[in-house]
Amino acid sequence: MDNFAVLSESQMQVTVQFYSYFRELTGCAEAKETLTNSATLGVLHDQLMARFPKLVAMKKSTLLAVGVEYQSRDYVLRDGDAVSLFPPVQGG
Amino acid sequence: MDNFAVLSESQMQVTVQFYSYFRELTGCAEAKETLTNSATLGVLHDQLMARFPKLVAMKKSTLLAVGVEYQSRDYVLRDGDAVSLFPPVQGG
Amino acid sequence: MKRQLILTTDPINEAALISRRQMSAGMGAVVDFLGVVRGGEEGKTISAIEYEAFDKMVRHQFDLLFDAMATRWPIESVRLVHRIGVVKVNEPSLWVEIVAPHRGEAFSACQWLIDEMKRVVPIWKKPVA
Amino acid sequence: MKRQLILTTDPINEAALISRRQMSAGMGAVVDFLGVVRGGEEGKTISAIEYEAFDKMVRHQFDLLFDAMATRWPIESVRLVHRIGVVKVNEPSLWVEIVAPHRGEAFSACQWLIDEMKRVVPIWKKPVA
Repeated sequence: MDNFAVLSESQMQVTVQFYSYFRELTGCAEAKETLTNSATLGVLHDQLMARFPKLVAMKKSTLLAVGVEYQSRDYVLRDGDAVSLFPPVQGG
Repeated sequence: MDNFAVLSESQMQVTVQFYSYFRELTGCAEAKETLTNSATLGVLHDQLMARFPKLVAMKKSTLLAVGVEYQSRDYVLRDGDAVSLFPPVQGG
Repeated sequence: MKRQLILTTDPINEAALISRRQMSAGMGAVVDFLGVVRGGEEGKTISAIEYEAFDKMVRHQFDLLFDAMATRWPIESVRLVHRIGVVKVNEPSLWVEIVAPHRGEAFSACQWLIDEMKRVVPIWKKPVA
Repeated sequence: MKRQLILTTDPINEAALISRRQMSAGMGAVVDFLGVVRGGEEGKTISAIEYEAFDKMVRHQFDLLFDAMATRWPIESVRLVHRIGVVKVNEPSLWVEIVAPHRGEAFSACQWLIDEMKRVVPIWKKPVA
């Protein structure tokens, strides 16, 4: 249970991956966040911006994914979800 | 002066090349036409359609060139001009 | 529709890719696009671009794009190679090929795929001075 | 703008053409188009297409098109090979390459050139049964 907080029954935990320069904004590649059960991706995003204030300036252009799918801020998270936050993509 | 008719002072002669299936319509690759001085390309085209009636059906889609430039039916011909008549192009 | 996606840290070998092209007798058009790292990005001189990819999501998002292409155009095959890691100036970072019956759909599909890739496929660039 | 036009009765050697590509550090996009003779034209099975060209006018009309491209897009180079004579099914009859700073202009110029070619360049096709 390394890195995992003790959760109450009403809580869940998700992992968050940061990509590109979001890693520099947060100072880390991955974070674990504890949320109330059925919290939305938007709630998680707000919580991450509170914890990593440099993410706030990027709020509008932040892309949110759960697993390998893009999701909106309305998306209801589940315990163990793998969330990713990243800036606009720019391959090619 | 093989192939050349004896011209009066008010006449000129042009060569006409046919391309693609226009050669099949006319039965020849090249023709020489005698015209009144300053006759237009349109007059030449009419004269050719009279001589080679199978060209009439293609009238609207016939492309006309003098030398290596497209010209309209208004174009005023000069003695010795090299005229080309052909169907719509279709390279590629 | 045949599809091939390669994410690689190796240089893109255009000649080898072309030599492996397969197309059937009904196909009349091949469009190949090569994206090359430019010496200057936004007025600054750079020596390379470093590409980072969220690999698993890249593969899934390309699959979704390929699915959409298959429903939209009568394409026989799409092949796409994206280089990841450091790519020096003048070297290609992207190669895309569309094989289709006619040129209209080949050009449309190729441009659409690149546009959509730049919108949804999680790959990022970092200039290297 | 560098320009190269080849009219040839020999097969188009795509690999050789690509190996001779030259591009400078400011160029980010290469679009290659290959037009291939299809097995069926308008519902009929054919074995080849015979291409006829009014050679001197073809060269002049391509020059005019290349001039127009140079004024319209920041293209570094255009190369075009058109095969003349009998071209068998599955063999390429046309190869076009545009090298430009960005993909938008490379795609636009390539499509424009092919569209205009089919409008003004005096080359004709005859199916061979």
